[in-house]
Amino acid sequence: MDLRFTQQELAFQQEVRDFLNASLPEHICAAVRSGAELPRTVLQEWHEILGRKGWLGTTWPKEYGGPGWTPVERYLFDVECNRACAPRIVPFGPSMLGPVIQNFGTREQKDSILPRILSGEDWWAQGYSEPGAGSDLASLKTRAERDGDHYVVNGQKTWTTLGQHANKIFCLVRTKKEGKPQEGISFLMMDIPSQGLEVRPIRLIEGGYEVNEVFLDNVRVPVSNLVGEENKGWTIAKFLLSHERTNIAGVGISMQALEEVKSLARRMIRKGKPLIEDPLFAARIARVEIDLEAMKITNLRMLYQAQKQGHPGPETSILKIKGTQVNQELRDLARRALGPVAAPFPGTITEANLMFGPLNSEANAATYFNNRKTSIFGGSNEIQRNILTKAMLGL
Amino acid sequence: MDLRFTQQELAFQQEVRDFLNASLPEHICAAVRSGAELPRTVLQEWHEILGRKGWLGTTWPKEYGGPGWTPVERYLFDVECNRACAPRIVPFGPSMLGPVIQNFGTREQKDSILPRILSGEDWWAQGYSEPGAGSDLASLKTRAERDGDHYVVNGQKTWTTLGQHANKIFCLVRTKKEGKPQEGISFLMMDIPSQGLEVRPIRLIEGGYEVNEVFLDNVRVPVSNLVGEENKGWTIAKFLLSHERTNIAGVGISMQALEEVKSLARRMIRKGKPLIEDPLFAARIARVEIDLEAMKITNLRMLYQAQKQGHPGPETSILKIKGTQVNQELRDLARRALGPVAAPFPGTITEANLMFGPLNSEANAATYFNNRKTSIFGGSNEIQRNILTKAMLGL
Amino acid sequence: MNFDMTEDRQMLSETLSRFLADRYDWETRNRVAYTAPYTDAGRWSELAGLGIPGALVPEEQGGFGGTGFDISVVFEALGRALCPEPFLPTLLASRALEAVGKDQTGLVDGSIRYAVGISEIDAPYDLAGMATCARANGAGFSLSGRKTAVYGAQVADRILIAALLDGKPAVFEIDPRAAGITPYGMIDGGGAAEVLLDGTPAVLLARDAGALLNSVIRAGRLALCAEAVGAMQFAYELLLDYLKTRRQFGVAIGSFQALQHRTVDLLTEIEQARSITIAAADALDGPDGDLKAAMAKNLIGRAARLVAEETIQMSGGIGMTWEYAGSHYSKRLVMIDHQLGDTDDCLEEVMQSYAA
Amino acid sequence: MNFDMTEDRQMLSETLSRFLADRYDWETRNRVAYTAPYTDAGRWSELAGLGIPGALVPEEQGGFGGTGFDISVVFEALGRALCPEPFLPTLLASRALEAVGKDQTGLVDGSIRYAVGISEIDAPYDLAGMATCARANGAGFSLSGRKTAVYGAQVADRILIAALLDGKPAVFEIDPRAAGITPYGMIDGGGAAEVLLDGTPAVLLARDAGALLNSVIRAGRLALCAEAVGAMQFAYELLLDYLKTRRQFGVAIGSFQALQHRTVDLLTEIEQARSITIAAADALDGPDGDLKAAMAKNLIGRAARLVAEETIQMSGGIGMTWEYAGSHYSKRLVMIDHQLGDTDDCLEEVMQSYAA
Repeated sequence: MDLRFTQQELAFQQEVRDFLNASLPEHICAAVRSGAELPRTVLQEWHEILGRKGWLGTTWPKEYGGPGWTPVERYLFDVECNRACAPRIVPFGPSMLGPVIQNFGTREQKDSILPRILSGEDWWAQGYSEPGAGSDLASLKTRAERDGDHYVVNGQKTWTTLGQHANKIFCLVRTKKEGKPQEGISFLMMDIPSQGLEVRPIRLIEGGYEVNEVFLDNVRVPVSNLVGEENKGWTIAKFLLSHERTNIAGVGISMQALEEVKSLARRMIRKGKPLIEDPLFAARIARVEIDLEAMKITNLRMLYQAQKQGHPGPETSILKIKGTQVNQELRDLARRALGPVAAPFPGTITEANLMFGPLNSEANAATYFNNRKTSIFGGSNEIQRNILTKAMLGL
Repeated sequence: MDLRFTQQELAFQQEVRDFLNASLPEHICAAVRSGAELPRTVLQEWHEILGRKGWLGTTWPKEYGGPGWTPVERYLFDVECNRACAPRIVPFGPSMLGPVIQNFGTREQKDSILPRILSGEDWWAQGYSEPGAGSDLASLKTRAERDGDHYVVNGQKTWTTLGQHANKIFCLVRTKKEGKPQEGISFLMMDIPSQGLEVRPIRLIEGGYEVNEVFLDNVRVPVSNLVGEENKGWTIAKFLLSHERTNIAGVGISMQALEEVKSLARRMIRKGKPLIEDPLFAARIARVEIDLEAMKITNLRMLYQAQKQGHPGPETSILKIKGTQVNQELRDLARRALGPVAAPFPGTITEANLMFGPLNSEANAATYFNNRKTSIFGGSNEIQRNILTKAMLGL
Repeated sequence: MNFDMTEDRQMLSETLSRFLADRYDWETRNRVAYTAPYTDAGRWSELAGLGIPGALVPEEQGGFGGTGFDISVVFEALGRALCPEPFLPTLLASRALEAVGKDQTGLVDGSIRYAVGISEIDAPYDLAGMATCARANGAGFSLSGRKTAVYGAQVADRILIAALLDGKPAVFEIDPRAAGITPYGMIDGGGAAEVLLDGTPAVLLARDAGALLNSVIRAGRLALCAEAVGAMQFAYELLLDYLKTRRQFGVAIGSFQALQHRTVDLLTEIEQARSITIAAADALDGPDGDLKAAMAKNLIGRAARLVAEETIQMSGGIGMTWEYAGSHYSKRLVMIDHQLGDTDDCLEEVMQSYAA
Repeated sequence: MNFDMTEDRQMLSETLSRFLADRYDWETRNRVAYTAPYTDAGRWSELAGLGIPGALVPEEQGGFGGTGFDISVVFEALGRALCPEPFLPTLLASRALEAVGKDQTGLVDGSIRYAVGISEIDAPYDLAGMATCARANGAGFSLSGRKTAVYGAQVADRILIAALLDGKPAVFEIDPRAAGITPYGMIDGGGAAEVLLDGTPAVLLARDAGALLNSVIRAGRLALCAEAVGAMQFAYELLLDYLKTRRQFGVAIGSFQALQHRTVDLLTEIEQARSITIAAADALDGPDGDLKAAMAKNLIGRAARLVAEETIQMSGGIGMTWEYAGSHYSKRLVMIDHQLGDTDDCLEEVMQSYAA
């Protein structure tokens, strides 16, 4: 039993820190720290910085131009980036499509698609969920019918994160109606724009736009855009589900959020004393800090298991559940700490910095509301509990 | 909207208080307050005191010798008794069988059974649950087969509260195998002792004995002991389930428990100050006090509805759920307040009063464990949630 | 004991609910809630015409209500419709004006809008930490300091300000045009402003006004609790509807027992919230008024957050969208805790009653 | 990074578990747990022969362990079997003796039993509130005061006592025969005693022993956490078995989704408890030792209560019975919070680290 990282891992951690110190622009940090939505330009700039360093495809083996990191190195990279307030890598190209192409793509697909992901040239979106099929992918209805060298695609996708910025999208579509619902699903790539494809933003609870609906009306897609075999898309979907879960707990994000809460609670005054000295508020912080401290170890234990077994097990669903609980609790505290100062709708204060600038916390309530998504999207916590029931309890 | 009781109700409340002042013996109070199991003699003594006053059959109309109280009066009586640390009335005769006989019994049954309940002469037990059918009464297996003027009963009952003290028991038994499981159940009364009937105590988690198994091996029961029609026992079971729920929340018991917790927290010292001044402990008390304060009103609101409608609705399940939560939380606090002093197994301290006498709280841990039953027995909180789902959500 | 509403209050409730349904549809609500000046002048007048501000004012002051149950009936209906009109500042002002015996004709007929500034950034919930202070200034006074999140101040004709005078809290009236007003919309809808006072001329309404301000605050807390009860009830009904109609894995998601039991727990907490609000309304101007209001605001803070978060979660992605009414109910339910004393603050007030 | 046990510790764990399975069956356990003197002398010797006390003692002191992970391996196995033998006092004593460099041969070979008295009724978890005090008495010292819930004191050959000397906590050794010992069984099994000191002669082991006592307490906390992890894991397995086999309404009750999701939440908390215990074991004698032990004991207090209560609830009536092993696990899991600092106390220690 040894919780220390190896010398090599520590050296790697230092290398990441040095890189972030040198290469993460201050204006990007500041944008992340503000809690506001990040414009495409900021995300793109960061992608390109990582791309130049060769660190955008964090899970990619060296043969495809990736860094060839171990799971622990990926974990360290993720945590350090979060702690440094780097933007999260938009995962659809680098972390999702990349590995799919590497494992299921043709030679031509590998050659044409992978380099453009690594360079940050292509911005991919994901078309999985549908209005009638959120967590229940087997029931999806978007259909692709063969017409010569093309598929003709009709249907609707939803919850397409940052789709408004994308020039490419990969979708799960139904190519066969008969048989079990999981059979007859295929994995198809499309261009944006395409004739008949329309991306409409969905406004979220706090007022921001980060997810979209995608309408598909007789969109013609070359058959060469199929990944893997026709009707075998379910295999790819399952591969993705179990593929990249090293950062599923969001430990680094929560560590950063905890620091922000503490810092806020030291500055806010209640009854003549810093809020952090209020025993009920301090108790709230302490409880979540303890949960986070435990979760760090839980995360490392599962990483260690995954490294030994070669793949993460269903128990990583625990990380999703607890990770979102800890994160949401921290967002709750940041909002709560502000008291009445949390009230303003971001952007409606006309005299900038006069009012809430010094507290630098205008977005805390919005962030709290926005982060309610984390326990819903990407497989809701209820779905995670179902997975765990099935896999670990044998029920 | 008016939360005040009527003049008449207040006068009634005063009458109950006066009665309790005058007639509840100090040694009985003390026994209740100690938290220890009450011996049969104590319960019997209290039953007889109430019987003499005519207040044992609290739900009984005057025509059967009851006090003819309104639901509000019954509520006030229950709360005052709890507050005064009177023993709870063992309900199986006075609150359960009595109303059943009044509604479903023959003239002969009314004449022979009711007076002996009111006088405290008969001590009834209930045989509902079976090892394979706890909350799921429809699946019960104990069978009664007709043989001339008798039924011959075979099977096993369990969770028979205070059955070790009883001289009578009423049971649900299966008299027909065909048809729906709810059909074919009958309501049968038996004597204790009877040939072939054995009562075996079950030891509970904290070490006490208050429930029993009842084994029935060819017990012969006269057909005249059937209540209502053969195969119509389900109707009686449902009647009982919805009959007496005015005190289901245990408001008086929780009010008393709250006072005890506060008093304990004033006497226990932590870090040089009374425990009640520890902000985390005080916060625990305050939260449950607020919940109890709300529950008092919730209880009155439902009482008011029941009085208007003539019967309580399924929403009273809320009282069971919240009532047990509040009660269990208070028991948790009483145990918690003691710190290491909670450790001893009641009865194992040989030098009486030397150690824990002054704190008068030796049984607090045992009471906490024992009270975990309240959310399980009498229709578990899960069953209550199912009832509410069905009745109020229409799901 | 009687848990039925009086006929008068029942009529008031129905009148207000009908008006909100007819004249304050969801589109109107969202426009007003999220667009400056966060009130609709025409509908405000209509509401005044229906007597809604008047229901918050006692008869002796020109109204026809003003008791705890009048307040709770009005705010429960407002909460159910998630109405963003600034009735909370109206109520706060009315309580203050009542205490000093000032004429409330303009408040009752809706022609004069009031706001009340009590909170400060570093003393949001306690009078003792207040830094804004008054200085005698010839015939009148001048105020200096900053009041934060002053609800309705963006459209107020007059603002009542709590400020220290000789070390004790006092209440003043100012003309907003003489102060620095920075208006903004609130994340859950409706408007507020920061009020900057820098030698702002003021009229003294009440000296040594600790008790007066407590009476203002506890009435405000009651109103917020009642508003939350109305909003929770509606959010719960929306959720039920969603559970019954939304299908997943081939069945209505309401058939999943895990969701059923969580829904029952919401129902339980909503009923408890309703009960404690009744207790606070009943006790409003009695000896337990402050205590019961603090109890109610604490329970509401816990219940409303639970209802807000669980209805989002159980409504899946839909609950996260602006388009779905439920998301706005969730926002309001959470943000109510940021007004006039939060869960912890109110709990601490209850804990203080334990001090021997 | 390596989360595998060393081969030595794995062997220790297996040896102990096998012994407990073979020689400490459930009937034996219940007899020893609930019958004075709450230890089985023969089996205690056998356990000593297996080297269990020795695993808690560093090599320099005659043992072959004594690190955080040695402690956690031993107590997790004890917890899994719910073994009531007094290893906690053995550990506490060993930490104290180690600090003062005293010979531990008798402790390691099981021939001398120790107990440690720190808690008092009015100062159960804090050294500062201690009232027991020492008076110099010619060559030696005499102690007066009362120590409460001294685990294992009912069979101890020697008792170490924390008492004030010149206003600072110090550690003494006494002969139990010279003190008033009132032994009793504990509600969750095992024995303890009240120790009454009235001029009891004592040998001084350490002056100014605040740091020493903290080291004793944090090792004890770690042991209790590990014990709880073992007990939670077994209680969870019992529950799973129950959910799979018990039928209601015609199906296994484990098919009810509400119970499934609650069971997953238990699993989550147990894994978290295991993790924080690993963190505390790792940190035991480092700079964060006290903090991590307090964190662990807080999380364990929350998780263990949840597991205890939920396993009772989900096992229905069976979980309430003495006959069912699960009920004894629930009792132990709840009562661990009453030893060496409870949930709130440990949380407050973590909160103190926030003071600027």
